[in-house]
Amino acid sequence: MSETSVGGPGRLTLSAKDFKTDQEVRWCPGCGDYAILATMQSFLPELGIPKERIVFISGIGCSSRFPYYMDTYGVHSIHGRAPAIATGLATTRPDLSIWVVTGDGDALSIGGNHLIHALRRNVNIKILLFNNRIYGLTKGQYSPTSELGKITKSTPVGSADAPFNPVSLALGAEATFVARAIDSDRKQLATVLRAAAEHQGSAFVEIYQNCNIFNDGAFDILKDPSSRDAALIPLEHGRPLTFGRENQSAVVRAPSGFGLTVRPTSEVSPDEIIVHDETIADPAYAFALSRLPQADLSHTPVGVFRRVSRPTYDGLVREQIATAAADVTDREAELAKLLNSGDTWTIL
Amino acid sequence: MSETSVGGPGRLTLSAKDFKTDQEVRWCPGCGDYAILATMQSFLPELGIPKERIVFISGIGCSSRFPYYMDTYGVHSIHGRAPAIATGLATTRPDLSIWVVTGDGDALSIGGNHLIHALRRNVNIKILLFNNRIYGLTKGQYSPTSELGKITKSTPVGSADAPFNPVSLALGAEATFVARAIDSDRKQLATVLRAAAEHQGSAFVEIYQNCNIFNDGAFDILKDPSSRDAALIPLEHGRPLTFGRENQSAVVRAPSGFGLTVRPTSEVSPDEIIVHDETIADPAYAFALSRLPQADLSHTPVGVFRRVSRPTYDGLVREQIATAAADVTDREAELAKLLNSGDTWTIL
Amino acid sequence: MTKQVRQLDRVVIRFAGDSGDGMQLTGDRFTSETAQLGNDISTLPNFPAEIRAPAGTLPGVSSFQVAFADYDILTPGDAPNVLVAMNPAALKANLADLPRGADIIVNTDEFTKRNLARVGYDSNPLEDGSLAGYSLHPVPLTSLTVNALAGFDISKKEAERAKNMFALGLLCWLYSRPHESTIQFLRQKFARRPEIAQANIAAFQAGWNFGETTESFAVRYEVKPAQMPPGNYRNITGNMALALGLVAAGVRSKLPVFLGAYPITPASDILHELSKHKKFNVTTMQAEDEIAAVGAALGASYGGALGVTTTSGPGVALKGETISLAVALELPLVVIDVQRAGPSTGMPTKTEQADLNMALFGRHGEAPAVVLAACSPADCFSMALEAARIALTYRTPVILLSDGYIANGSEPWLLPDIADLPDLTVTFATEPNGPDGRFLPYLRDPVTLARPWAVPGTPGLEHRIGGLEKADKTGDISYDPANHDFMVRTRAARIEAIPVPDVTVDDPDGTARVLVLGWGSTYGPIGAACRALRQRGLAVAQAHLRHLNPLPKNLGQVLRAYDRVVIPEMNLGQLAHVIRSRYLVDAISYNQVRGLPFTAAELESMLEEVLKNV
Amino acid sequence: MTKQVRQLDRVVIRFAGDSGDGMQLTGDRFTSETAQLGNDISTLPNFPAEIRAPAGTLPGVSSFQVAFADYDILTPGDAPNVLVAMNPAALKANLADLPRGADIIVNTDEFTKRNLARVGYDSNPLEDGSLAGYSLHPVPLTSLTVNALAGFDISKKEAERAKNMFALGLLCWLYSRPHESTIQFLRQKFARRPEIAQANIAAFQAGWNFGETTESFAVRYEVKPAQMPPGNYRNITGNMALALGLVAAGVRSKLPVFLGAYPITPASDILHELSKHKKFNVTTMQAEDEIAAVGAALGASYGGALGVTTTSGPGVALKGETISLAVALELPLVVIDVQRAGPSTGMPTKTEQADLNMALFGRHGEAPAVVLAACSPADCFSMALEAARIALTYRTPVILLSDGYIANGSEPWLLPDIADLPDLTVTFATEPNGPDGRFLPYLRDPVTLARPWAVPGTPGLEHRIGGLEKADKTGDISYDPANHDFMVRTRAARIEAIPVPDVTVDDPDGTARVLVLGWGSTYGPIGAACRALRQRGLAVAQAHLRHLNPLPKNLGQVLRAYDRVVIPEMNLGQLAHVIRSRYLVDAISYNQVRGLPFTAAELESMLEEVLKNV
Ligand SMILES: Cc1ncc(C[n+]2csc(CCOP(=O)(O)OP(=O)(O)O)c2C)c(N)n1
Ligand SMILES: Cc1ncc(C[n+]2csc(CCOP(=O)(O)OP(=O)(O)O)c2C)c(N)n1
Ligand code: SF4
Ligand code: SF4
Ligand SMILES: [Mg+2]
Ligand SMILES: [Mg+2]
Repeated sequence: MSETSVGGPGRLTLSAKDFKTDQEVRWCPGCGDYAILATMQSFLPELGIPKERIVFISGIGCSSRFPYYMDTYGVHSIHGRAPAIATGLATTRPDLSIWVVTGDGDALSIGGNHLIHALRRNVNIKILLFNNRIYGLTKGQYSPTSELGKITKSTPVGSADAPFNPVSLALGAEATFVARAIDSDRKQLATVLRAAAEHQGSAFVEIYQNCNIFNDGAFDILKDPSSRDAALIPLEHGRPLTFGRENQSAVVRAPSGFGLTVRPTSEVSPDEIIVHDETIADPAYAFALSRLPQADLSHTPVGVFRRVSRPTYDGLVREQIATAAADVTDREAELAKLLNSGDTWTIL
Repeated sequence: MSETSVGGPGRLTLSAKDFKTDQEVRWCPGCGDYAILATMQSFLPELGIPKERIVFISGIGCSSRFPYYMDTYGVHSIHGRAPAIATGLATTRPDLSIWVVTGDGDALSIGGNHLIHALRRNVNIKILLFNNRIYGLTKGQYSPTSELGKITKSTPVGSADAPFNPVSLALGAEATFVARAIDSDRKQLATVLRAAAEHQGSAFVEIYQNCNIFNDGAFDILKDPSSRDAALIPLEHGRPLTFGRENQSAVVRAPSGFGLTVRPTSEVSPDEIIVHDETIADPAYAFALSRLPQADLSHTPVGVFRRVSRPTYDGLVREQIATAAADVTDREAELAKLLNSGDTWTIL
Repeated sequence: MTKQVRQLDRVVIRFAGDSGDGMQLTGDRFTSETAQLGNDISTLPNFPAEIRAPAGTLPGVSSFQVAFADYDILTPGDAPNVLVAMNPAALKANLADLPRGADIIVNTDEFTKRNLARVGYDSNPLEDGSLAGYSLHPVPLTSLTVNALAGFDISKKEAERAKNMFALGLLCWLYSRPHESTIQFLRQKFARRPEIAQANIAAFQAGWNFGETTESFAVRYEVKPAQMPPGNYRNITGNMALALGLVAAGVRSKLPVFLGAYPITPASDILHELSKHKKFNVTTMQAEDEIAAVGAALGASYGGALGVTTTSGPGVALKGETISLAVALELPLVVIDVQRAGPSTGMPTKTEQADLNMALFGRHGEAPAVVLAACSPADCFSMALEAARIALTYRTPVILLSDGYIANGSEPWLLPDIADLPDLTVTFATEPNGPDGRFLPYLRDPVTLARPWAVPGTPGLEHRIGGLEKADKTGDISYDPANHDFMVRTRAARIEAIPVPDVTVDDPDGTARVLVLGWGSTYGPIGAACRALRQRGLAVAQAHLRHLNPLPKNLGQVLRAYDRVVIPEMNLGQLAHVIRSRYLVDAISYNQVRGLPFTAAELESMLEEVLKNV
Repeated sequence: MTKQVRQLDRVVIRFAGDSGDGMQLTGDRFTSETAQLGNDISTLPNFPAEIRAPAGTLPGVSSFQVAFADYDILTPGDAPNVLVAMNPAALKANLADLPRGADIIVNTDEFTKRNLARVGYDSNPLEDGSLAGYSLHPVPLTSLTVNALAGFDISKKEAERAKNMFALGLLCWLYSRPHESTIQFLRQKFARRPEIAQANIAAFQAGWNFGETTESFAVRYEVKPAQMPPGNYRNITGNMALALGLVAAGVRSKLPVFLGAYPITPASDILHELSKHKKFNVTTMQAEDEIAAVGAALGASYGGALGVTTTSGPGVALKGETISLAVALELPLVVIDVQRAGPSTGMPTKTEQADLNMALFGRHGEAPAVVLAACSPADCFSMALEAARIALTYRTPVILLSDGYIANGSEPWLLPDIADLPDLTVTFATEPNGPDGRFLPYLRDPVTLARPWAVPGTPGLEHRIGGLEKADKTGDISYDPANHDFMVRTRAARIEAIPVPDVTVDDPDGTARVLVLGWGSTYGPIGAACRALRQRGLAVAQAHLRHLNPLPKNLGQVLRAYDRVVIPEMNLGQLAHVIRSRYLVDAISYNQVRGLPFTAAELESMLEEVLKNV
């Protein structure tokens, strides 16, 4: 591995190619996962982190095959448990850049508990949830993000449970970094990945991902040139929340006084328009934003919802250890002292 | 069981005594669980539901001994799984009134996943989370609601993970009914239980409960006559959010424009004061409310945060079954038809 | 008809192609036609691993094997007589299984340089002589199909897709299968796109006509109907049979059925199938995970439903704690484990029998559960009913083992008369059973040793149960040492005492000195191997277990009647371990753990060795 | 000293009182004093069930038993010679365990009508003659204490609370124990409330003086120091020893230790203890559940730490799927199961050995793990090191079984020299090991059959691992049937091949015809029973297993050398099952599942029966 630096000390000349493995990529042709993989591979070099210090940990699902295709360290673990495994690794290994790749079933169904706890702990891991609103790998059952009434193999007359809103759930779980991106918009995805990588603590990124086999077109409204501009609300820190081809729509407070809503820009006064601020300490704003999308996904914000700073679990734990270990020079001697502590006696 | 009706047809003359069992109550003397038990026993008769149609299902923990003391049907199940068990029961038995009793460890630690899924599904169960911010039964480890830095048996130099805010988490999980009560305020607790019982769907009630052995006084600020008025924000539907002995404090929008904050009533104009509305469809308001409490629990809203109507999982599922079964008269004949469907052939 | 017709007693055909080539459908249709004809059948699909691989690759190959015969057969056959290979990958992936002399029908259109290179063929096997030992039939299936459909108003891609129907038509001609039902099937399947239906039918007929006219096929075959018990039949897979068995259990018990499940290969199809049968008061819940699935099922059982959960190995591993609760609560619960290759994620699409240990022993504490195993696709129906019967009668969790082989494999199933199915009616407790009108939730039925099933809603029987140790009879929490010992032994004894049918031995002339003991899906291959040996004049006895806990009471006696006991298993000897311990019989454990069923041939030669040495 | 002093070789004292009476502390202090004196000791606390019961009730009784002797002893004793009963509940709960003639010291102040009625005494047992067979010492402990503390500036309640120290003083006098360290201990414990410290010391001394002066105690006893190997000792519980053993494993391997745990009785104390030792680079994480706990531990192991998880039965049931992943990943992982009575929640504070089956077999697929068991409190230290050694050397999950009995019981522990502890240094992979500079994550060490441990951060060794079946050497995903068979067998063989020490047999004169085989915490009672038999001239051999998978290579030979093998277990025969299967030895399984350790006496009489019949 070349350690020659470019553009400054500590920078490596890695390229997307360096992150490709010799394994044949085995997603269905046309799967949105390809785009995410390509974006990741071309984005990673800019972090300047050597390959050996990057780890991808996944659960089980189509999305969770991701680590096999990244020439870094990687674990394709078991269904739903990647955040827990990553937490153990992150706590003991601060020198690593740790990415969890998971699916809507993996993260929100079987793995829901580990996800919310990782977020509340603010463990220094980046969690990428590939949300295709379906179980891909097991061939098409509905998932906790599938819309109510969804007809799938396991719900022939429609599902009966309302979906999670992953962004709302993450915010309710005290997440410090929450973002959303779309598989096909590589530039915006890279921007979000960059912000996630820079964040100290858990970064939660929901990535809308097309499963062209079992849930094709789930996000077409956000991709189709004819609809996307009216549907997507791009979030940019410090910029007023207007959107549409001619910025003809604006996000303003809801008439009830609570939450947010969309109004024609022409009908509101400029100072009514919300100016996006990722850094507000109170998650109430980000939460309100998360409720904007309609059932058909129109008015879907993409970008970083929230990015605030809070001590990380692993950081605090390591600090405790460092403090305690500070004046231990000879661990064996210290161990002898420990074993000999308490009431001891001697037999001669 | 007497079926004599009082006060109207279908009402039963049951009293608190009818709900007591012959089991000796085995909580530590002084435990907040006693008050909750007493309130429940005296509140239940007013529902007019015969004892045999009431079921308490709990996990494991001090709080989870609750069912043993209620002369109804009851299951003291395993750690964290009560919402799942209750979901199976509720889905098949619409005639029952099903209450889940759980603790902060049971519901939010090991049982976190089942909790959030029950809430999103809006299963018709009432979930009472006895939050003492500690693991009582296992003798004093910190819980997911313990404050950061908490010193306990398992965290001798302080815990390193930020707690959940159970109300925020429930709202993030799409809960339709969310409330908070305090063990010692029997009247307010009964009010909340009443509203929960009346709610169609999952009702989530966080009950602050004193563990006088391992976390004594955790909620004293909300109970002590000298501090409680300034700390508690009673929620009443349709009433402005002022509080304090002389209503000297008021809840208003935060200056940032997002979230809520507390200001002296005298310094704000009356129409700035938020009027509590449990029924707002957008959970953003209830979420903002949930963020009011400070680390020391001052500015803690108690009462019903949110109460909105949404189809229940079990209701929809039963509807699907009823529709499908509507014209089945002879199930055996129907079964014969089913077995004989598809490509069949006959050997003579 | 100008072609010669030859009679055969058995044929094994394997259709192989890319995942997108419709091989499963082709195989299914051929099976259906064959079934109509009265042959005995056995099928085995073989899916690619869990992700759709890129077209034309080895991991993307999907195949379907069907054996049919004029006698009753036990397996889909070890080695195909005919391979239909839709592309080079299909040829390469399957060639090793073919005996010399087998027929190979290949789609020459797909044997392009690029496709050959893709799977590592340096030269074209159709031309380099490497297939000299086989009877090769090169057919340009794609172009013939496209040509045949020239007049249709469909796209080229759509025309190409019909090539599997061309192949089916050819095979139907070759083996003299009827084709009415396929035509009808295609009409139905494409009801909303009649032009596609017509095209497929045309392709099918073109394939048939091609057989009739081409020189490539000189002979045509016939397989006479088998002698099978009279009645109505359908072809059925194990997963389908499990689902129907559970529906039947609901009907025969008059209880609602509640399935709590979390999708997992190869069990998901049971969930899919059951979700279609709501009219039978069958509720299916796709839970958030396996723990919730079994928890919800247990909750439903508590409420008076037949609670069921279906899963595979990793799921059972997660359900152990809740099954242990069910043992303590003594409530009915059916847990179906469609085993797949482990450990961990293993090979999800491949079969194995390595969860027996977990089913028997995989819980903390002394937590005995009933363990059953189905032995063939159709047997899954009976065993689902049997699992429900035991769970309901004895109020206990029952773990029913199936595996990937019988889950997806199929065989003809003699449709039962509903009235002949076991009556599973249960009696809920309605009255206090104790002194002073008290209700004692752990007062046992003297015969079944089951405790009363008092469901919520029953006035006067309010009671509390839980996972803490319970006092005998009252069910109150008890830490009394003697009570615990008593309860532990009682829970074990009540399972051990459940009457299960004696195991029967197939030892035709009673002269065998070697007994082959099996369980689960090895039934077919073991049976076929024993038959083959007997046909060669070698005596061997076969016994097969469907009840693994408790074991049949006569089993010890059966085992001791033979000089040698051989136990073939698709694991490292899990049943053998139990048998050795229990009966101190020095059983030989024969194991292959390849994710594939045993072949009859390998068992035959293994047994032959054993026979030599007794 | 005017009183007579009598020499004893062994004494068993049980302190019993209400949960709030400080019996554990009293017992601990007495034990400490006794240890200082050089007696061999064995202790056994007995806590109330999981919730603090109301004062004065039977379920609220807490007791602490200590045996001490002038020879090496193996158990805390079957039956106390002395019972200290602080209230009627304590008397009632413990009386049945006392042999006739035992001394009973009761706190008469608590024998009020109300208290007697509360536990169902119709009349006062101190007066109704029902204790005639015992040597009763009625002492108004509370009032004597309050009187003695009259001059102190403390509340009455605080004065009453010191009654346990009065009792301790009395017992220390009675058995001639030194008391300096208790005084020092009290000073330290109440450093921030010196008046309380003084009061407790005064109460202690008042108790001592009471013994010296009262007529109630005519005799004083002495127990001479035991002949124990020279060295430094401390008294240690099993849980403490496990924690220290894990710390030592970290030091001796120079690796960080990562404990992922979720609290559960009786394992929580390991978490509590380890959380104090951060200075040794020990990280403890209280995870959200058991699955996360083992997952995090495995993640830490992947990163190059010694990953450990501690739990009890219900927790292991939940961890099975992840342990199965660890089997596939071939990474070090130590899983400690402090067993408690099951099934389900069972009796959390009571001991049992019923998780052996789950440890051996409780995973899906063929998922072999190493299984060890500690046999006494102090042995827990060595076994924690042994578990770490095997896990680190062979890169495998190791399940170490302890139980509630040894977890909370204590015995003197000869403190080891750090340098004598095993060297656990590991070598991480740093270089490619394959052709062309490739790294092959599943290329095994020819000796250990372990794969390389290449931790993230190592340049050039980037690789991916997972739970899907892996190709030999490369670790790539493989669905190849032969590879799967090979890998399944290799995983089994590599565990089976781990060298473990031969089992040693204690058969003093080599004439025994009966062997008692045990594992885990039954070591003490079995050993005591064997000794007792030998003292009566009966020959019996004892062997004890600390390695349960793989089993010692000489075990078969050992077993076959005896006419009869008896296996006592606190379960329904789980080890016996394995032994019978593996060696076809008709071992007798002797079982009691009462949540309590065996008594030596019951084993002695059981063995005597067996000896009669060989
Ligand atoms: C314990 C366990 N349960 C179930 C499964 C089966 N399973 C594998 S992936 C999956 C869900 C996949 O959905 P998702 O997480 O959305 O990923 P996708 O395939 O859509 O990318 C399921 C149910 C499993 N492997 N392990
Ligand atoms: C599977 C499992 N893990 C752990 C435990 C041990 N345990 C019992 S209750 C409990 C937590 C209790 O805390 P909480 O839910 O807050 O209830 P509380 O006792 O405070 O009312 C734990 C860890 C268990 N019984 N089962
Ligand atoms: S099934 Fe869907 S998610 Fe999975 S690889 Fe195929 S297209 Fe992608
Ligand atoms: S430990 Fe705490 S929560 Fe548990 S019973 Fe005692 S006071 Fe109540
Ligand atoms: Mg998905
Ligand atoms: Mg709690």
